[in-house]
Amino acid sequence: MKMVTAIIKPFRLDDVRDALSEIGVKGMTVTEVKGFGRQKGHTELYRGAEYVVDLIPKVKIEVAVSSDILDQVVEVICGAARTEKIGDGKLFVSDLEKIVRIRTGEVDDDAI
Amino acid sequence: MKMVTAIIKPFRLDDVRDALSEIGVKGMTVTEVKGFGRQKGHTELYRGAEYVVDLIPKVKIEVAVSSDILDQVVEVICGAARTEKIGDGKLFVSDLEKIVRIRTGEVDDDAI
Amino acid sequence: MKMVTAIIKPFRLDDVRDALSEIGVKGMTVTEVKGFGRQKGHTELYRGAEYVVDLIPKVKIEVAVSSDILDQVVEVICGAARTEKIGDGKLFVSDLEKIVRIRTGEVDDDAI
Amino acid sequence: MGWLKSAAIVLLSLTPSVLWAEDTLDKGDTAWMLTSTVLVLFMTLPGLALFYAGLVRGKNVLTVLMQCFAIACCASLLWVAFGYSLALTDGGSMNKFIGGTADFFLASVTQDSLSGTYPTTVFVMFQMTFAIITPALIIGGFAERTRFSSMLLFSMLWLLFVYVPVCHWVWGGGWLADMGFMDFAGGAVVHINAGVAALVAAIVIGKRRGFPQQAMPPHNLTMTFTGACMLWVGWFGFNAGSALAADGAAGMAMLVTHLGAASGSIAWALVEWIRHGKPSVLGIVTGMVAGLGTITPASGFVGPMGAIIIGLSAGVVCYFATQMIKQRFHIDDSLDVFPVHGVGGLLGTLMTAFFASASLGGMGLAEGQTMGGQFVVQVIGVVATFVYSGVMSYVLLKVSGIAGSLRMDVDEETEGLDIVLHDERGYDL
Amino acid sequence: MGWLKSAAIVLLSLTPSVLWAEDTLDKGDTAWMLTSTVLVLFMTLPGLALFYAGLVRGKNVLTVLMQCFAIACCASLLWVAFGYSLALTDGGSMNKFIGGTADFFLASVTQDSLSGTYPTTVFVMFQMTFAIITPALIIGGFAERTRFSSMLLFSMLWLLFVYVPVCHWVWGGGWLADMGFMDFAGGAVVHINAGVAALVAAIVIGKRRGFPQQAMPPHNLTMTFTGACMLWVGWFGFNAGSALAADGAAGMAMLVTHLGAASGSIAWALVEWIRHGKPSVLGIVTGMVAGLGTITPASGFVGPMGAIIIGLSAGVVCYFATQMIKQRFHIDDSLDVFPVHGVGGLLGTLMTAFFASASLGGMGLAEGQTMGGQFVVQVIGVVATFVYSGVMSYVLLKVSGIAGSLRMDVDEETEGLDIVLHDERGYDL
Amino acid sequence: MGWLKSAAIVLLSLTPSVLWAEDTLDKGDTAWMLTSTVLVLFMTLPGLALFYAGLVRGKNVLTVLMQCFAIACCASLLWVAFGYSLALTDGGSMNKFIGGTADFFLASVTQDSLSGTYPTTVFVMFQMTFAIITPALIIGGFAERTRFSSMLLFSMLWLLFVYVPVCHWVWGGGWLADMGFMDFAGGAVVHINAGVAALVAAIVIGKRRGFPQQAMPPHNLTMTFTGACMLWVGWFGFNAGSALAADGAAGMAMLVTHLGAASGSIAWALVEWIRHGKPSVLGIVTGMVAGLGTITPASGFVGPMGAIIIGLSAGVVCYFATQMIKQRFHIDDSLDVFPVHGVGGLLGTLMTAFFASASLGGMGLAEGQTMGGQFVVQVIGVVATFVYSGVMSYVLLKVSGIAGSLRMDVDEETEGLDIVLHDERGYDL
Ligand SMILES: Nc1ncnc2c1ncn2[C@@H]1O[C@H](COP(=O)(O)OP(=O)(O)O)[C@@H](O)[C@H]1O
Ligand SMILES: Nc1ncnc2c1ncn2[C@@H]1O[C@H](COP(=O)(O)OP(=O)(O)O)[C@@H](O)[C@H]1O
Ligand SMILES: Nc1ncnc2c1ncn2[C@@H]1O[C@H](COP(=O)(O)OP(=O)(O)O)[C@@H](O)[C@H]1O
Repeated sequence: MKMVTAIIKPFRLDDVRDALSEIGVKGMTVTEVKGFGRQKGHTELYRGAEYVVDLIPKVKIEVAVSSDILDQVVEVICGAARTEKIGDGKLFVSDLEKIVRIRTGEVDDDAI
Repeated sequence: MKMVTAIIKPFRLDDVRDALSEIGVKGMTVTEVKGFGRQKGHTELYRGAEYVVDLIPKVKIEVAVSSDILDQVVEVICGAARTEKIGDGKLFVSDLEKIVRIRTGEVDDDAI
Repeated sequence: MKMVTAIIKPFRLDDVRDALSEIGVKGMTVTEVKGFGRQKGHTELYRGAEYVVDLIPKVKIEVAVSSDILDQVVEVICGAARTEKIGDGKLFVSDLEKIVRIRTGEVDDDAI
Repeated sequence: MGWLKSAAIVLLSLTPSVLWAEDTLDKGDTAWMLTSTVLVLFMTLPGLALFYAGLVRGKNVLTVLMQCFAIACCASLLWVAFGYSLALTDGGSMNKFIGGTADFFLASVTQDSLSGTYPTTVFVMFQMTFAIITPALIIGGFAERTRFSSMLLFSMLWLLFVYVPVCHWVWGGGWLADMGFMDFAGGAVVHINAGVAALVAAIVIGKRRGFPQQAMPPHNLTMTFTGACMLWVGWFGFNAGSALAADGAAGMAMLVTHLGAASGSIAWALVEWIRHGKPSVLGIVTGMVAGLGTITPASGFVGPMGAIIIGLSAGVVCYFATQMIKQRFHIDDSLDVFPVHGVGGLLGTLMTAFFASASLGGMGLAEGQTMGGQFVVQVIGVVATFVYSGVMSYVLLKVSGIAGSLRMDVDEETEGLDIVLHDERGYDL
Repeated sequence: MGWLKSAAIVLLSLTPSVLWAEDTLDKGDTAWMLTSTVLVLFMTLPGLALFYAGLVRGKNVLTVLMQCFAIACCASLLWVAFGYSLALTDGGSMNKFIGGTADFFLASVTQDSLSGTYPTTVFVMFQMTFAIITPALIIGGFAERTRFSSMLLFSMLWLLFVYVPVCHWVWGGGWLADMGFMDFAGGAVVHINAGVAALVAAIVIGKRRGFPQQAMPPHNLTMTFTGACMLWVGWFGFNAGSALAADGAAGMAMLVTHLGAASGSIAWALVEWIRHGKPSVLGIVTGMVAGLGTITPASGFVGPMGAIIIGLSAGVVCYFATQMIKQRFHIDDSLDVFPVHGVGGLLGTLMTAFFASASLGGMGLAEGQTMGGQFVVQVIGVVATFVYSGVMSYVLLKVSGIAGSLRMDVDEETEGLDIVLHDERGYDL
Repeated sequence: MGWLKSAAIVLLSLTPSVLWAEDTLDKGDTAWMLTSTVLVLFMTLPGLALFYAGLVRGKNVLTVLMQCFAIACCASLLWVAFGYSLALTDGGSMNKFIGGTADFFLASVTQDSLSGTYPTTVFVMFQMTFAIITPALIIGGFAERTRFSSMLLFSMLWLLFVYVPVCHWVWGGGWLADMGFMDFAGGAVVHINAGVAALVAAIVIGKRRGFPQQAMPPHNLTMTFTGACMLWVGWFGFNAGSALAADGAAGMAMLVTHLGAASGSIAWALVEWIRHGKPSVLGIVTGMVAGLGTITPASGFVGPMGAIIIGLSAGVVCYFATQMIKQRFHIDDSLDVFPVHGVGGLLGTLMTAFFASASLGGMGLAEGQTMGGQFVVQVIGVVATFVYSGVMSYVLLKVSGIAGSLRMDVDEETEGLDIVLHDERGYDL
């Protein structure tokens, strides 16, 4: 089982969720984060005091998947999140050793 | 060393924390997240404009543990978080290669 | 490739970011979290109702790095985040199997 | 509601043709009464609503706003339909207990009707704002756990069967007015009345899930602060408006009201500072409300030094009352309505007997009355209001609970009432 | 703006030396008009600004506040420079259509000038607050997507070329005043006028990206609630101030205004309760605004029972109008300005013909006028305002769009206008 | 505080029996003065408190609210005890410098005492609201780093030893009044006075940790906006109330106050637009406050066109003053009290010399006085206020720091003062 973690532009969240639903992935966890990278932030100005904001609002989605659909999931997320402008974000894949559904105690692939 | 990540219902946080304290786990990191899954969200209605909210407030807890108490920790978290209603959440276990306590520079099991 | 995750004191974020920039690490993702550990929280009091807050505001930074600069990154983060007072936080290293830059589809080290 | 004056008005209204013959409109008085009406409405909407709403958890903020607003709307119609007539017009042979029915739906009120020196429409409106805020005060007792529909039913029954009669007894020429009971702007009619009802409701409806082990910190103290300040400025309409004229009595009422608020604030903050080591924002504004509630019955009768003493007492006494209700009796009067308004109103009503005396800098007791004598009258008025409000509130709560439970389910309470009751969320920042 | 009175004032002002000879300052009236001016300004700043700003998404909150504020400032100067003179002074041979130019820059207004029983400076200020709120109301139609500079240009053109003439027709002795058109405090001049302009602007500027599929929930309903309550209390200045005196007419206007608000709220909430199973905070406060907008033209003419009927109608009719604009016509009038203010103003202006009649509890129609006759006059006034505002708003939008696009780019809209237009963020909690 | 009038009142009060013989209560004036008092209190609570609190970081929001509130309470008692008597009653042989002690604790004030045409209680209250807002303005200079207890001590000492004497010099018949110094509603007494004290305090207490490298953006501009609007509407009480009557002078004061605010806003926003490419919400509301501070001393003396010129100057001058203090001098006057209030008050006080002249549309200088002559008087008044406030503030800060440090520790500053000083948090959304 793998954990797919993607940092995306917030307004793409709905598209990504819909795309994942279409391929049958029905669960995910979403976190509001701030990203720092190549994408330029903006400047704020308060009574002449300038303030460069380079932490840009992003959304992190975490999807636990069974290994066999990993590639499809990665592809779908990237497709739905891509705007082709700087700051589209990153996707990370890491290994999961165990998954438990807390309600039932089911584990691993059954728990997804 | 393992990282145990659990997505739980927010109002169970105190119970989980207390349960972990009891078995001697005294550290964790908590994040407010939103979850999407089987559990139904709610509908909001503003002057007739309907808005289905299916991102449900959840809390993510991350606990780094040494491998030997992993099973106990998983059990305790699941026990304390379980309400047996849909949406109780998931628990993930992944491997940690290194842990550092920033203050002292201690590493791995000493750093937990 | 590795994922370096550090929980630090919020007011050290700028220092850490600057230190990372200096060694050429230009990307990271930041999340506001709350930490529970050895560090004491504070008490709040509302019309005589006392309320002990032991979830302390922390910042989580996540930096994906190629394995060769891992040690340097760990060192730099710890150095910049350290105040030598309780609550400086923890740093975790875990393995990443894949990284994708969503905009271009580049993968792994190219995607960082 | 200038005790003597309004009693006089009611008496006079029995034989209008003769006694009101020389009544004329005074535009200065009218201007001030119009303004005071605006100020007292402002106290409830948005003042009290914000004061209360900031104190609950974020998931219930809208419920509180909704309760205040819906009560204001329904109470307005009920007041025009029945309340005004029953509270403030002559009840004939029943006048000791209740007013008349002749002015149901304001039947005899025209644009030209006068009540003393200003239009009767303004009198109706000014008094309406008191009929709005009193039931709105009560909701603090059962916040965060009560069903909207049952709450609204209870509030309207309470307005009609508790507020209206007590208002008549004191300001409508009823038996307490006859006895010379002194309650300038509502220590008994408004504050004791609402405070006792809130206490009874808190007990009947029961504690919030998790009380008192689990912390339920205010979700937005800046909102509470804003509401508190609005209460302060609006209260000038409440008390100085109750002089029913733009004159020296109004001026003195404004001054003592202000001093009551300032002293109450300082006293509460000082007690906190001494007992806990730090004064708090919530503490100081609560002290202000206590000071204001306490000076209210006295505001047309006492002088500046009396006001300061009353205010300081309010801050200290209401502070300890709050601790006691919560920590000794474990009653979940969520927003401390009883210890602040009920106890404050009681304290102020009793202290009025002394500080109204010219010998203590007041405007003077009725001719021939002594402090002791007046104190007895004040005790009677307080006890009557306590008992009547307590018993009737209990009965009306039971009645309101018949159709549907007053109390939300545990799961609904956990989810938060804004979503459950109104399909809305307060914030989406 | 007491229809008969202000018509009278204008007529009289033609021959001041003779007819005003006995004019004297009444300090009670002056006190109330000063207060009313404060209240109406309070309606816009911060009332309307907060009401609107809470309804947009957090990334656009400052844009809304900025629009209201900048309009208030610019409109004030424009009013003093040209607006007042063109709207409310005698236009000589053109008087049917527009006022005169003699009072540009208040040329003849001194500290001692009187308008009836209070200073002309106060008349200028009181009327200015109406000239401020009317263009500010319009911005709700095109919120969250409009360029600041073009918006401001449009607003000022609109003030001069739409508000000022319509104001003159109705309150400045123009052709509608001559016909006996009844609009006490601005059903046509303010609410229909602004509502129609907002509708046209919403259509011309186009929908927000994502409307109507994507949800755009209010970011802060507590802010909207606060603003709504400020509108309510401020509206007493708007309507009761329009009596231009502290007298029985003001008292009755205050009473009916209040009842209109309360009834509108209850009606809207009830419709929601029946149709959706739950009443909502946004619903009840929207009903209040609808009730207030609807009672406005009638507020000096009808009695309490008429006000309740008008308010209840407002709640129901405006509710369904809101649904229709959004769901049937898919027009993105973002904050529902047309269905609430436009439709409300229309409804109230028409209902005035009936409920002003003494037979229905009103203050009476002009001598010799029948309900039917008055209804025809009201229809003419409504249609004239509709057509004039509609056509002119369209033209002025096109003119304002010439220099730069009225509409923000898609990317700017996505990022949020606060950052893009003002380099600021509303919250950094 | 109508310069001529209040000087007259003070003079007259020396021989009340004779000269006040024909004084009678005017209810219209009384109504307006009661209302004005409410408005000026509203400026501080919640107006100024919210305006300031929105500008600090979220972890310090309650500290600011607490400071404003606690100052208001303590200043009220201090005013009644000593301040009023020392500032506004006759000081006998010392009258050039300070008032008398006979009215300590309002010893001679009764319900029937009159000050001109309205009750003395109202005069005491109205003036008290000025004594509240002036020290509250100062806290903006040292926000986010100052210990509560020392701050409160300083504020009260400052009230007694700086505000009260300066108030006496200008409005209490002191030496500046004798010279014919013109300060209608507090350009020197309130704004210069507070501005200079804030500057001195900012320097003495030192910069916030991280200033100016680290950004400290406002945590809630919607709160600041709300407070700003409340200041605007409340300021009508401040300035038009200072006419001490509901008459043409009040009307003109209201008009010019409004135009000052609107012009100041537009000017500041335009400068930003030109220099930075974008106007901002914080900019436009700051311009408004600058415009209001600047028109204040002039508000009873100038005409509408003078007010516009004064307002526009205020926006431009205060903008550049703000830049200079921050960027050139690196002084951490956290909320820009000196450049906005100090510089604005200075500018307005000086400009009054010219625009008060009838030749420039003003109400006229004193008989026989020239613009040049008046300008010299104004300069003297300004310099005196500057020097006195500067020196005394420095001394009092040192005195206040003796008991405990004025300044918080670095760690406390980092954690946030709300938790450290008050055991509370502003938000828990
Ligand atoms: N090395 C990294 N580790 C973790 N997150 C990163 C890293 N680099 C970038 N990110 C995240 O990805 C987001 C987008 O990166 P950026 O460099 O701006 O553009 P792009 O994804 O188009 O290359 C950043 O805002 C940040 O949240
Ligand atoms: N595949 C997944 N990856 C990551 N998080 C998930 C996944 N599926 C569910 N979750 C998280 O678990 C929460 C609960 O899941 P849900 O399906 O609603 O109920 P249950 O846990 O009872 O099966 C979700 O709200 C989401 O936060
Ligand atoms: N076992 C753990 N798993 C995850 N996070 C932890 C763990 N222990 C501590 N933390 C995080 O590190 C932070 C600091 O830990 P703490 O024990 O207070 O001090 P120190 O880092 O100095 O030992 C905590 O607030 C928490 O966020």
